[in-house]
Amino acid sequence: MIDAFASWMLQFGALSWLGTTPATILAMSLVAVAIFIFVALNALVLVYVERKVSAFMQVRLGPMRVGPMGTLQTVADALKLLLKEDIIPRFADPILFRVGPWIILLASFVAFAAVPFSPGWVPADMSIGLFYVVSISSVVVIGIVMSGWASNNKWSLYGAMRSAAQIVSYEIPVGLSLLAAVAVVGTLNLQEIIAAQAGVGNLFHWIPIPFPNWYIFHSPFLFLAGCIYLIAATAEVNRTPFDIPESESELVAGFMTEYSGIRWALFFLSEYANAAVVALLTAIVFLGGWQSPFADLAGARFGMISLTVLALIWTIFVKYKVKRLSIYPIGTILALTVIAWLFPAFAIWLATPGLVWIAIKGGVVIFLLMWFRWTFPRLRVDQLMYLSWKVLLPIALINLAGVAVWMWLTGAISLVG
Amino acid sequence: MTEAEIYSLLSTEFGDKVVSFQGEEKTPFAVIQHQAIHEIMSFLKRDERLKFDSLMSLSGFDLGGAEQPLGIIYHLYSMSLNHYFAVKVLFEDRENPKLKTINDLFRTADWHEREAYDMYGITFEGHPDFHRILLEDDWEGYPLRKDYVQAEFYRGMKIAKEK
Amino acid sequence: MARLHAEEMVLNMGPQHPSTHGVLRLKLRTDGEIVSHIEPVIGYLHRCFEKHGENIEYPMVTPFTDRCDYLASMNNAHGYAMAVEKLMDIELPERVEYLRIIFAEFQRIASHLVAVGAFGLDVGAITPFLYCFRERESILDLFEMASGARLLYNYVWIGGLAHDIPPGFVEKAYEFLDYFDERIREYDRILTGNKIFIERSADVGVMPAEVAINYGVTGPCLRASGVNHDLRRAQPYSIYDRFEFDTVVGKGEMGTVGDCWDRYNVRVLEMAQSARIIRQALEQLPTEGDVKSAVPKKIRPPKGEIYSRSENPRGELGYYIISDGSSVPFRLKMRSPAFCNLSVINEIGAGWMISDVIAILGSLDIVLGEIDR
Amino acid sequence: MGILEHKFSGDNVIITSLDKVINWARSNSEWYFQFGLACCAIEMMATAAARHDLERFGAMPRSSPRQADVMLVTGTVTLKMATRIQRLYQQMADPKYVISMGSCANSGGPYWQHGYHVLKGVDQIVPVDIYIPGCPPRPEALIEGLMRLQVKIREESSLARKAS
Repeated sequence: MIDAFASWMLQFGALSWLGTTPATILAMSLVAVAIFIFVALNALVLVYVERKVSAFMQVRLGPMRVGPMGTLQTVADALKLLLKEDIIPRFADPILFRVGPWIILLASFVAFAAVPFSPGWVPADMSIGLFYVVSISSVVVIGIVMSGWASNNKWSLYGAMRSAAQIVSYEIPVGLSLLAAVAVVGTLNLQEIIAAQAGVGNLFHWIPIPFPNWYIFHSPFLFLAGCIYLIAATAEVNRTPFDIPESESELVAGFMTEYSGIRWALFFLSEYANAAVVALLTAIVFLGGWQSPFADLAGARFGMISLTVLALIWTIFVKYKVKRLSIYPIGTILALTVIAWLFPAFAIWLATPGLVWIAIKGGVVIFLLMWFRWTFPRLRVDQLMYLSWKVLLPIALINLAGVAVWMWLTGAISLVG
Repeated sequence: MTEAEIYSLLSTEFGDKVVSFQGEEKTPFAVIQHQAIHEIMSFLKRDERLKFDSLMSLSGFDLGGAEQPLGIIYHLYSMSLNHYFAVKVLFEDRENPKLKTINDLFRTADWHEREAYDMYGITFEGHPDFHRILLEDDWEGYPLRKDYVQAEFYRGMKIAKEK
Repeated sequence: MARLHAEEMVLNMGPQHPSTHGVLRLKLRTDGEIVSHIEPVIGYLHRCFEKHGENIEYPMVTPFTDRCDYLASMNNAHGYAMAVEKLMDIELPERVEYLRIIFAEFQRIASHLVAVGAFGLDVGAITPFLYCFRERESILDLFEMASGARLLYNYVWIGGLAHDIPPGFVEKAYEFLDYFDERIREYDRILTGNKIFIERSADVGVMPAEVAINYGVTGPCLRASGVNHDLRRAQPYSIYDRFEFDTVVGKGEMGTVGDCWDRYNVRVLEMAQSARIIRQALEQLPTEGDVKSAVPKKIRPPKGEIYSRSENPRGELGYYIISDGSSVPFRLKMRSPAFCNLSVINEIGAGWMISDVIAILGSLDIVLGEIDR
Repeated sequence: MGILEHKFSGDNVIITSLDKVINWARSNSEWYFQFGLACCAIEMMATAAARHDLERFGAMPRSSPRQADVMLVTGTVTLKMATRIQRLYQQMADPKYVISMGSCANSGGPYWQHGYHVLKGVDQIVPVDIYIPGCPPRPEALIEGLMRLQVKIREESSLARKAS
């Protein structure tokens, strides 16, 4: 993408005097700035969404007063945090204390470099994209340990220690569950992984119900792998029920206890950036990335059938419970369904922008994460470790073997040559 | 068992150590010599007929007079036999009231004894962790004594109301 | 092989900490995550209740008893009024007795709702807390109808009540009870049966019955340990002997008898029992009678002393009053249940992890107002 | 005070409009420090809970003083607690505000006369911006207190010193 962008710039009249290298550098920095803006906006929007979602789950209203429906609430919060005093405790380690939040932010920021947002839209299309994202996002732990240690506060220290143990442990189930998908597709390149999930096929290969070729519907094993990934990734990004590093009722604010103002805002930024990375990665590896389920005629038919069913279920069961909220989504879905059913071409057109699809899929995963957060209690440290090492890890390992067997059964690989 | 029966049991067992019995009070109690508190409490807890397994309350009080200035009342209850009894001790010595702890019999007494010390300055001997409980350790005086005079300042903060 | 032994660290939890339920301070000696010793430091909310009791007249003490256990004001005032009434041999009108019980049981539900919600909060579930407060608001509406206040009512007076209930109260109370029965099932769905919740609370902080009795633990915490002791049953005061209700006892369904889950579940089930008592009381409530008819003009109990006890949502609430015949109590001591309940924390909490200590603390349901008084 | 004070002469349009933006942000994002002391804390929790929902106004509870803007002193301040309150106030990051909620925090409340262990007013140890009367104040009163604080913040000037 960078190269394409750079060559486009060189073709562009006013910039043609640039050499190839400066143009590439310029393109790189522009993309980096764009990603940074994305990360910042992402946090603003997600914080707002999280507050609203939590409010609706808790029979409250959430932010209301600042801007229409409280939409400017997070803007006000961010501005206020920028203007707050930046306290560095006297007995804190001044360098580590300052650097810690930046490392956390950097790690989650850099991870976006390999994320494909749309066909051709990937900042750095590398052959080891998946590996890169997984490894770079675990650099976060270094920042957390740094800031927790540097704070010279016992609660922070506890938060940092817990976090180190947690993230390191959950790397393994994350890796193994992703490996299951990689075994099927045979590449680490994220674009190729998405490309392999195009079209519509049978559910779990044999059940004759048309389903998109997403890996989560590819085989029962990959479905399981997807679940494991979601659980382990929730732990990776420190969200409830695995939010023990910052567990509010236990450790005050965990490793963030001593931070104020802008540095604390950085934690927030990176927390939501991490959540976005996890959601996007789930979407890419298991939910077909920017692939639309309606990209061809069969897919469109599938989509229409499933949407109709969903809309009916929604109307029958939900509408009577949530009166006010249901009308608009149902109306939209029904209208789209009818139109798309009548004009498949429209459905295919509807399906084209990959950015929209990856955003929808990622959004669903993020909503799931929020749902977890506002309904579950929190696990204890040892239970967390137990879950990782004694439950998820064995299941993931067996699952990986299962994927191999499945592939052999379906003829994707053969044992003899 | 009624309180009067418990009292007669106690007086046969301990004789002079049980000073008197106030049966006509709403909550009858026996007054005992404060030197004998531990053995009497131990008997009340361990005796098969009494089985006072829980100490419900331990309250200090200050009668304010010169004859019987300070005292402590123990309210006992038996969960298994569902009867209760109260034991009172009085101190002649207002300046240095001392009592043996019953912390080893009833763990409830742990904090209650510290509270009695905090409020009335009654010392309990043999208590494992004996210091003030509600107020800070550097507090002066025992606030619930009738002759307590409120200090003007505490650590530079004004206590008394502003007129 | 020598066991790797790390240096112990002293961790100060509180007096300002999100889950100490107020201004409690716990000095934890920790070895990593394991807590080896807990020393509670209390007194950060010592508001000199007993000193006030010795300086103001009998009826004026009621607002202070309200403020001692601010989650169970009605029960506290009820206990105090009973103590003075016994001292003065006041006979109460039937209607007063019934109304007192109705309010005491409503207050018990409200208090348990906070306990259950806060326990959820302590183990990390935020939403149940909000649900509990939603129900509590409905109860506070009822209290507000009757007394005009939301939290501290000064409603139960010595010898009667401050006002009679307004018209429409009984219907509203029935309405709430019908609504509340459904809500209890909602808690069951969101907390009681939740796998993570059970993991966090079952088998944690087990309090054996003998420990509980020896430490003077009372109320739901004692009953959760399998001891069938409820003052409303053991020594029925007021008119509790007229109602049918079950004493809820911990059975150790998810783990051991006396664990945090039991303490939580006993409270949930007790709310249903309280609702049952309220229903009966509302049905039997005499329509006639002046709630102030027995209030004495001048409250001057005869010389003497009394230790009166009642069942507060947290356990046995005792008032020890010495009267010298004047209109001011000579000595007023409050035996607060949470004071004893908290003292057990080192016994049941040492050896557990920091997270467990918080869960145990939450399951004990302490109110600092009455611990420090 | 006045970081741009000598750069411009007097109040000008940049400073005043910047001030407006800053005050808008600060007044609309009053994160309060969960500082429950006594009875009023229950009302504070009730205000944050379902029916009254303090979050509508952008007020969010924080449990660490470093991240809070407003310290809600809810309840009786005892002498044992007073030094801790001072410490926690000092740990908060500027700009910080204090709301004294309830009679006890305002003046000692019902414990005014015989409370030998009660500080008669939290304003003896930390500067208080808003006093909310009541024992305890109703949730509506607390919300009103926060609104009053918003008004107060909106009138602030953090960039230029006021002419008066």
